[in-house]
Amino acid sequence: MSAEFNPNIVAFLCNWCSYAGADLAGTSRVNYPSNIQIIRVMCSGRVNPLYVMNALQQGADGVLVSGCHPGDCHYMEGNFFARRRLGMLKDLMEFVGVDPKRFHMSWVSASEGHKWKEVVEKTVEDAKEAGPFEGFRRRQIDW
Amino acid sequence: MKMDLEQLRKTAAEVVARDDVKYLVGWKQGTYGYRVAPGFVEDAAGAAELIFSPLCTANLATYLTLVEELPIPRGQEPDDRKVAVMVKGCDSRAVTQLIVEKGIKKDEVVVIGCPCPGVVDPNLLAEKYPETEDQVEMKWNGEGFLLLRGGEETKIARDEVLAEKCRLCRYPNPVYSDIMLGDPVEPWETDEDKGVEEVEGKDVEERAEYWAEQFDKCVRCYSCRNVCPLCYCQDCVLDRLNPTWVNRAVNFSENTAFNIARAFHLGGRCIECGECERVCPANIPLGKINRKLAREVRDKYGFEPGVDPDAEPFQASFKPDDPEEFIL
Amino acid sequence: MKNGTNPYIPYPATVEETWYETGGDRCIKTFKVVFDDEKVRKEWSHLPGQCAMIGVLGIGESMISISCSPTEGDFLRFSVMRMGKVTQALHQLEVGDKMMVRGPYGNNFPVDDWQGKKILTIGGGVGQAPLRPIVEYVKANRDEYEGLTMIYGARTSGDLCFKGEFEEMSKCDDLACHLTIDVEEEGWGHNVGFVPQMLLDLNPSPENTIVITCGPPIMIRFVLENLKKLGFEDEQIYTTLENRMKCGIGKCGRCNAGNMYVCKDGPVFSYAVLKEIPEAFA
Amino acid sequence: MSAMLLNKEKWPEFVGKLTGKKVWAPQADSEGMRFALLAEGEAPVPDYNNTRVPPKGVLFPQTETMLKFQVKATEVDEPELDQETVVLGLRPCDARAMAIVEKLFKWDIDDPYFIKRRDMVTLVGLACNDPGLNCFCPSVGGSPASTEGLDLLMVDLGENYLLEAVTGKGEALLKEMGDLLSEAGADEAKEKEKLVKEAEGKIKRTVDTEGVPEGLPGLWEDPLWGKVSASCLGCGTCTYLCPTCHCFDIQDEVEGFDARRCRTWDSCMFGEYTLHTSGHNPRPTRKERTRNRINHKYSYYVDKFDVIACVGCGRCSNLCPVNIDIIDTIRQVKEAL
Repeated sequence: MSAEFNPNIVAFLCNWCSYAGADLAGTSRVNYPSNIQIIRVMCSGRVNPLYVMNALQQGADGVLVSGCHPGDCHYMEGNFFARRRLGMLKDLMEFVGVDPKRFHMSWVSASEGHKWKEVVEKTVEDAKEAGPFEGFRRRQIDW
Repeated sequence: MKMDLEQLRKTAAEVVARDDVKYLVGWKQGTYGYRVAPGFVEDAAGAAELIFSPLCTANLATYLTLVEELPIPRGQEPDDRKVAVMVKGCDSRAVTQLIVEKGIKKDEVVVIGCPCPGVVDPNLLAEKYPETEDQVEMKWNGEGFLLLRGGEETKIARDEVLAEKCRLCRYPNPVYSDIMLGDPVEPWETDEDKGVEEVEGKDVEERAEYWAEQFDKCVRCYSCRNVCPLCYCQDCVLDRLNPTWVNRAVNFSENTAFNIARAFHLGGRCIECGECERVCPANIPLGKINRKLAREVRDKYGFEPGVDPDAEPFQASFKPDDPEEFIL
Repeated sequence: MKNGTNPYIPYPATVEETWYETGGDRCIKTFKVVFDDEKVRKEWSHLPGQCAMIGVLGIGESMISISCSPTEGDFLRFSVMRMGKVTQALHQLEVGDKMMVRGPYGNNFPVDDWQGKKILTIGGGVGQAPLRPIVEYVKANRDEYEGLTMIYGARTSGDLCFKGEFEEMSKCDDLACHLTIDVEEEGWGHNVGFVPQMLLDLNPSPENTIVITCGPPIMIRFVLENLKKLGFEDEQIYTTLENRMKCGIGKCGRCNAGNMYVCKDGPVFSYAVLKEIPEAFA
Repeated sequence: MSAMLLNKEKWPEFVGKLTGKKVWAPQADSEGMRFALLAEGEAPVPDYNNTRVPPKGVLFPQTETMLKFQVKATEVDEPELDQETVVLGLRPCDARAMAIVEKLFKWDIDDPYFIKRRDMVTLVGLACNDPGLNCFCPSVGGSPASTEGLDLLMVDLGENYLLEAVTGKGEALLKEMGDLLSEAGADEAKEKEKLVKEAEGKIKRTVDTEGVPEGLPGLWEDPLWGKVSASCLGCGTCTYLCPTCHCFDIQDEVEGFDARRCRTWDSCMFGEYTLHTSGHNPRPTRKERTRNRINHKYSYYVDKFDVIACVGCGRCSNLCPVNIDIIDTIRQVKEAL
């Protein structure tokens, strides 16, 4: 590939920590890759695995879910549920042949602008390594 | 082990004769060949048709939640009588899990447990001993099976036709029952789960290719979902059109999304009865996905569904020290 | 449309006028639309009782009854209740927006056979929409029919459709319009009570009369009972059925009631036919 | 019509001569047989009982694009269907099913997609020498060597295939083959007759449909429907795998700015099939749905098109996970009459 592959990353960020963290990264002028499309959700526990699958189906090369650190959840325990469910989803997707580099989860608090940068960099780098997602993307071959 | 049919039929007749029992779901002889059909018994005559044999693969617990609830006409009382169901070891875990999830209440069912020395895989059996239109009888015979057809007796070795789920079975005896029939069977040494390991042994691309081939065959008849005793949502998210999570189109993309979503919704709930795999008209090895997930849940979270009726549902609970090494 | 062209192709039509008939969560909005293509407009011909598939590209289509009579002009009217995905999208259309229309589908009221007869329509709620074309048709061809009586009821006065049109009707002596609502309201000058009861109170004579009824199933059931009490024959009673539909041309299979496809053999059925179909009132 | 012989060794050549056409043939996949498009140079010998999924998808694909358009546009495009297609080695029951379904798709208003596909397809059937366990085609008006719906019938005579053209299309295909074929004689015709007789003799399960179409409406409230449907799971196996089931759903799908309107197979066994938006369902339970399925095949279709919409392929009996056996169901209906 001559031109560098620029992956599409869809990120589901919790309203209270990670979204604020990403915001802080912006206001503090931290440079991080622009491949990421942020979707704000109220809590990482609200992220339905179907969201992740739909993102991949509709053209994402990687998905990131980020929430508050354990114990910091605005809704007390939403991120604990998220951790359990999405951990299971990760295992499942790996088993059916989705590169584990395409799906990440992170804890980023509202004050961790720099951690956000690292998380994004890691996610983008991994997605680049995995290449364009061709798996079960909604292809238009039979349209 | 000897399953005494007399005892089974007598117990069934007693149960259906009770005032607080609506009907009993058991197994009865199918219309031909190796088929066994679910039998809905309301009286002693029906109870006399019940059987329990190595051909009774179906998990009848699914009928506890399958019945449509219609509005009760004005002036009529709801029928609160219990439903009796006959269960094998694996099926009883489905009942337990349903109780855990409050899908059913303990006092809505009468569970008749049948210790099970393992059932056959009808496909394997038909491959080796072609099916004919004659009805057959099958029995457990020491370590193996005995096939009675048209006056002929055939001895079949256990390993030859035993269903895969039974080779991996760790709960041959019902874990939950109101009435227990016969003596418990001795649990056997379980094999390694070769099916899952084989897929795990592939690298990511090979796995993707393997499942692509499998999911491509899916015709989306939803029999895997409907037969599953634990898929009992009134309004399945995979059926919804507003919003549409999974398109109706049948292609590899939507089939994969459907199958992953189905498997995920059974994460920490699947009790490995193998029904989805048995009913699939496209022979997709769904059991492998379910068992893989069940194994992850067991190994990583120390949770096993359908064993303890007082447990918390897996996906609706958490432990502060759940593994999180995958989190950045 | 005609054979030879693809019947599944919808044609764009522009919304010329639109207004709300009723309010609330399940509000009813009426659209007056005109086909963009001159040729389609010319070829289109429908009769009272027929339906059309209308929708929005990318969302889907729904079978909606055409609520205007061909005598009214070169346009179509649809009254749509906001219920599901498609009707929600339709409700977002405003004047100038495009709606996709194909049809007309189904059979029609046998208006020619009814010449020289008295027409009685009994409607409830949004069930008045398929009855409106027959009312308008009879109004436009007054000489050919003996007269028209309309009974129309809804839960509240706010749930009545086509309110503006009834005033004018009651002024003519061969047209009668009887309105009713379920519960008493302040300033309501008409009847209060259920439609079937009102039918009994009016006590119309069955002689030389055709009855067309449409509304909620429970209303239809009691209206039919009461019509029998009044001495109406099965052949004099007509109603329209509805079912889930996808294709509109008798292929997709889902709209069958017994051996009848509602989209092809219906939606208009006489009670004489209907009572032979066990599934009709399911 | 002319009858020709094809030596089995020349089968690959026969298939090879069909270049330029899409060729569907039964192929083995990881579990059993299914109809699939042949890749160039492949010529598997059709040696099978029957496929799990019927070849109805050749004319009526499980998912078919009806219209293509852009989101927010008003112009629609139709997909192009113009490639000649050959289906090799389908069973007479499945071909007969296509002829039966064609009646509906040609009824009153033509269904353009089905008709176009039908016009461009040549159906080359393979008579059954060894019917399966649940085959009961003679009971519903078929036969192991029925030519209804077929353009060309092949009969496996051991070393050779006997090819009998049924329609002009079949004749044309035979002509294309030129000297690959040799003229068949009276011996072969006799041999064929013998094989068909034998095959019919091998069919063990039968149903008696006499009086069933007329009698079914009278059994509307019969307790047999409750009994038959009690164990039904409400899945779509019986209908999706039925060669005559033709119900479909139409949905719009959007991908970015591209969108399509597509139709997919649907099943009357799903609750959602008849569900009104209001939440009312005219067929609320599995009992009504099962009753509708049997009535549609054995009564409504007979009323409309004068033929039973069941060809006796036995797939629904074979693959129903809970042993709802159509042969047994019709037997029960017959008893209740």
